[in-house]
Amino acid sequence: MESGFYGSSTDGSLKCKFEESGLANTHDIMEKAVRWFRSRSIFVVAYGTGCGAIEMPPTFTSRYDAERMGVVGVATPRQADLIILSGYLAYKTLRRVIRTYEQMQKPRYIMTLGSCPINGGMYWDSYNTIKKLDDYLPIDVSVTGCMPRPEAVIDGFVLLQERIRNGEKAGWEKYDENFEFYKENQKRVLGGHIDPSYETDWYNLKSGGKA
Amino acid sequence: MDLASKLEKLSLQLVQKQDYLYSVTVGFERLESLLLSFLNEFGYITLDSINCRDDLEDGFFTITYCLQTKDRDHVVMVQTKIQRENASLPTMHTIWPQAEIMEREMHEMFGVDFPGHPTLIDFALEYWDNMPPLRRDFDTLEYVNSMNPFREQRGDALDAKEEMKKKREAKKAAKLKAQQEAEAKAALEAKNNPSDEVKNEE
Amino acid sequence: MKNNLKNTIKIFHGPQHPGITGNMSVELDLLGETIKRAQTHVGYLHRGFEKLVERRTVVQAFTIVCRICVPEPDPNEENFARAVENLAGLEISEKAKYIRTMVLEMQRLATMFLWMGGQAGSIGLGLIPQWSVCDRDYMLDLFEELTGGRVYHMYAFPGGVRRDLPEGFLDKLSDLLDYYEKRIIVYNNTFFDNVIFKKRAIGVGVVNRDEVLKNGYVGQTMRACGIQKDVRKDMPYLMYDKLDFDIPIQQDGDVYARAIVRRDEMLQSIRILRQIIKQMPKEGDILQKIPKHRKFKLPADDTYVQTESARGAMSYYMAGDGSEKIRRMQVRGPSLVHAYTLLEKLLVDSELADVAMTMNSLGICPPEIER
Amino acid sequence: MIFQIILLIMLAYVVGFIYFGLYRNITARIQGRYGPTVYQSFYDSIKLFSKNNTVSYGWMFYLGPVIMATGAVLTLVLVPVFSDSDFLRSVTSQGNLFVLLYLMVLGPLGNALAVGTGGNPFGVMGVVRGLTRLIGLELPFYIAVVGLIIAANSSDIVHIIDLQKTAGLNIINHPLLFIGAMISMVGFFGASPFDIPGAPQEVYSGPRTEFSGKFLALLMSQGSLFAFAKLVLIVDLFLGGADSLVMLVLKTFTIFVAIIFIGIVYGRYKVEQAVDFLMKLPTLIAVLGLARIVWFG
Amino acid sequence: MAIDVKGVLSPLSAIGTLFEHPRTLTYPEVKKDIPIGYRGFHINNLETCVGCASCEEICMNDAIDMIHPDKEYNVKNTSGCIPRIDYGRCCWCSLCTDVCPPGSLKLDNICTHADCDPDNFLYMPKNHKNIGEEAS
Repeated sequence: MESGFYGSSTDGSLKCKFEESGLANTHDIMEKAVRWFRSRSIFVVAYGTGCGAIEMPPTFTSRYDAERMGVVGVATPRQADLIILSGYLAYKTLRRVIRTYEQMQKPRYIMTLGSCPINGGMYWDSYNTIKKLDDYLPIDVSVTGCMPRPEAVIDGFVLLQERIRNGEKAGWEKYDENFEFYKENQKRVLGGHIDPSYETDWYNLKSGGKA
Repeated sequence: MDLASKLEKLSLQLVQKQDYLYSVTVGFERLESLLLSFLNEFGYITLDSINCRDDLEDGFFTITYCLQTKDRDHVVMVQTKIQRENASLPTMHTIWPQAEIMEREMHEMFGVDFPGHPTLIDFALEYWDNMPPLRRDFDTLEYVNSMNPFREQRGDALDAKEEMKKKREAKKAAKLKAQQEAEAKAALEAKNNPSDEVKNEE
Repeated sequence: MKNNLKNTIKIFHGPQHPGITGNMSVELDLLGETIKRAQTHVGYLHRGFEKLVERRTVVQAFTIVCRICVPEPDPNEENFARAVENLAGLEISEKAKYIRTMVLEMQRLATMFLWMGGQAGSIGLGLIPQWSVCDRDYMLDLFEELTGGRVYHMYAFPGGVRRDLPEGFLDKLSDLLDYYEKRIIVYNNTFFDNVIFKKRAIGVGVVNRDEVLKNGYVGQTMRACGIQKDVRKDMPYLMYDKLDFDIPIQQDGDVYARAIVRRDEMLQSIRILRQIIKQMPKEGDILQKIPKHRKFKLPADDTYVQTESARGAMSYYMAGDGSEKIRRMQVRGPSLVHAYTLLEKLLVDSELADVAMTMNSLGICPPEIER
Repeated sequence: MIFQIILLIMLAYVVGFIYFGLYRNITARIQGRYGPTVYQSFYDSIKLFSKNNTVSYGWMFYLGPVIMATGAVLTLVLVPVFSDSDFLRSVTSQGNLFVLLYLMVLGPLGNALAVGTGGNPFGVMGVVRGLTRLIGLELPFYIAVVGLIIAANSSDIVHIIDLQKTAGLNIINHPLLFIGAMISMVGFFGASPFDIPGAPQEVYSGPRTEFSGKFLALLMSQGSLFAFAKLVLIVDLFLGGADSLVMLVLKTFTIFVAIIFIGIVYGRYKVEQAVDFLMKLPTLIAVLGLARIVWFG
Repeated sequence: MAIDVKGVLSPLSAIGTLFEHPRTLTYPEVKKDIPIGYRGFHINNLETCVGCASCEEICMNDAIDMIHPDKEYNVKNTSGCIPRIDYGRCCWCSLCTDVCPPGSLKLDNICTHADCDPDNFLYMPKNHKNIGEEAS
């Protein structure tokens, strides 16, 4: 195949790695190559679930420029590989996030920003936020901070790329394996209303009073 | 101030709280008419906010309407008290459109009813079936503990006060022990070579 | 009204949508691309701040309030600090007042740069967000040095500020202001004069002037309709009565007028900051002696404070009850009315393409609507 | 023959993607950042080909990207790449400008059918926007092409290229036609101010909203193929074609950079504004150019 | 049809920045020096920490636990405990460092930590005296 083309990539790490490991099996090489491409091209849907939304613009624009690592923002979850949950999740948001996550195509990854999704953060006693996100969705990378600096976010990207490249077990595999566990937790906290229901007829309530 | 004399005619007292802040307290039954006269006669055309304070101990809500004139150079708080049980207020959304959303929020957060309000629906919460959360008798920590587990790794945390006491006692015990030991040692030494003692005595 | 909606399709614009300012959603009924009805939904960011504050002492609660509005935390801190000072009867020193004024104006500039990115991004002008967010970052670097925090500063403490100015800080700020003045000319060329922006923005989202005061619209929405009102002038706080600045206005009340008002306000902020740099006292306490954590008690009284944030007047109502905890703190930001009463009205009969632009131009900040 | 076509497609694929990479890089430089590597688009497309795809709306949905790719490949094959060589001569001589103009619309139509079965309102909205915009885009471009056909007295691209060798480049002879065609070319490339169908702030990704994985990769690849074909077409029509790879790259790149620059400094029109603009200014310019040819030769 | 000539031409001035040097901080390679006063991760000088739990008390996030250290660093430590911080709770408000009576607890200017396991965010403050020093 286009080996020269692989070698001419900026860091050339793939070629070196091939030589180092001396893999004879083509299948392994292909798999490794695919993993490498996956790590070099991460489409992000940045869901501003919390304060972290404020550090997304600096990360993706010219000061920190995540695009040079192949991390690009896209608009729809269908095209995305990674969803960034930037901060605490209200119950109402969690419903949408679960739906967004399930719309993404495998392989898919989750990265959380801030201390709130880890153990409640500063909203640990709030009645409307969830405290342990990994009970409801599988987290691949957590970045702590309040808010994490763009540097920390980029550290998260680097860690994620490393994990993809090394073929470590990703969150979506855990989600598939322990689907019952996650669904049970989601049901427990969201009370069965997991998909956002659009039943409430907002307008008739309004026009019923006015028109 | 001009407003003060106008309010005096209605036998209400205007209190200056800060440089640009005045307040007037009114009984619930006169609230609606007073707000209307604030709007139509005194020129307070802007409703800045409506807010509710839960005075649980006394059993009522304190409702504050913050009003501004078109000069926007001071704020007048019109305050009234309503019963906590089955709280109900007249809706102002026909006079001030923005009151609709403020009242919707207050309905959700405090359970205050607004008869005639067209959209008393969810504001921020979704499928909420508990007590309105901003009431003071709603215990948010208890609610959180019933809904969400926290991480378990922190079980090894110690109570510092207990530890301090323990350490102090241990220290005391150690000191006592050391003292006893020293005494015992001294006694032992004294037994072993009494000649020294004799010498010292000399 | 029902017949109008017979052939409409219903879409949710948000909460995960590049064209929405933060995590909220607008439910739209579309006929083709024309919006027939709009309904705002919030609650995706509700944390119950007003409840959390009740559980904390004054000193502890001070750290949480800046999270109320993510793009511009400082007016919240200022409001909280001033409300506590009003209740507890604290008087702060002149230097602390100057520093707080400076922080507020710096924050205003930073927020305006972020807004500019959003506004340009909403018409697909990807160049401006790339530039302006970076320019905002330079201001955040200064904040790092001054307050120790990049986004959340937790700096204005009841009784003053938490840290003194670092050495050479004012010079750095002055240099940055020079740079900003140059940049604003560049933005003028590339963004405010841009033919596409004019074409898209003029005549879109026109706010009816008669409704403004009565419905409680504030900030640039009000000033773009020709009403020259600003909390900094009308109810001056901190050092604003000693500083010389203008309140820029426009008459048209559309998106473009609001953009121009914001641009002029940036220039005014730079002007204010230059005066502060000149007048900043060398000596002085920065923090009043305040009681400790558990002993800081508020009297049973209430107060209402207002600060001009970068998007309009932001008000806090605060009541104490003689204990060390706050009885009630209510936040009334500019976004609440803008996102509901105004946005729902403006979007009707406009087009889907205008939604993002209108939202950005009204300065809607979801976390502040629902707290 | 087949070998030549495959070679051509590979060339277009590589050059198209590198151009797309350069597009991202130049944009990034103007925006004050480094941007991704030039090969980033390859990484993206290979990654997308390796992704799962669980979205299904029936076979018509999958056929959309295929029809688009077919349109792109056919366009590419029918455009003469090198003016002097015999390379692909026999294919290109069978197609003339009319076939090309038809093929350039095939893709969007196929896409419309596919997205329609998807049922995503944003996708449908994006397609409607795209087709509306197409009306505006085609008008000045077609007028310019008709002008060239009248001037060359032939609808054969090869003939038009050959004619330019003796009579001088069309960009100098017919500058008005060139301006009209270029403005609509900006739209064909999906650059601002005509990037309406996939405006993320309005309709997510527009027609691509529901596509993911392999089909998105196919859409991306056909986009780069098509971009290359369109660049070559413009070079053939107005810059006298290219006789070597160097000249080809040089000429197409010049056009490409001009399009990037326009795309980066302007915002996005609304769809009616775009059609309104395209119907007025570029059409007017192209009509003037046409009138000049008709009356003054 | 009036054409806004200035509006058409003046945005083109942006192209001039094509040859300017990018403003990007290429982060993993080039690190921005974060000022000393930045509120980053905690450090604790164990030689002076007295284990008074003031930090635990003031923390509104309930983020600080007092636990026994691996060995005794300070004989004057009244409780024999040192603070450990849960970075799933901390908000870096620096109230704990403000109240620390011996001033042993401080905030470093190191502030990035990403981990794949959400259980790994219990943080023992590094034991060194001054900000910017390497841990001893």
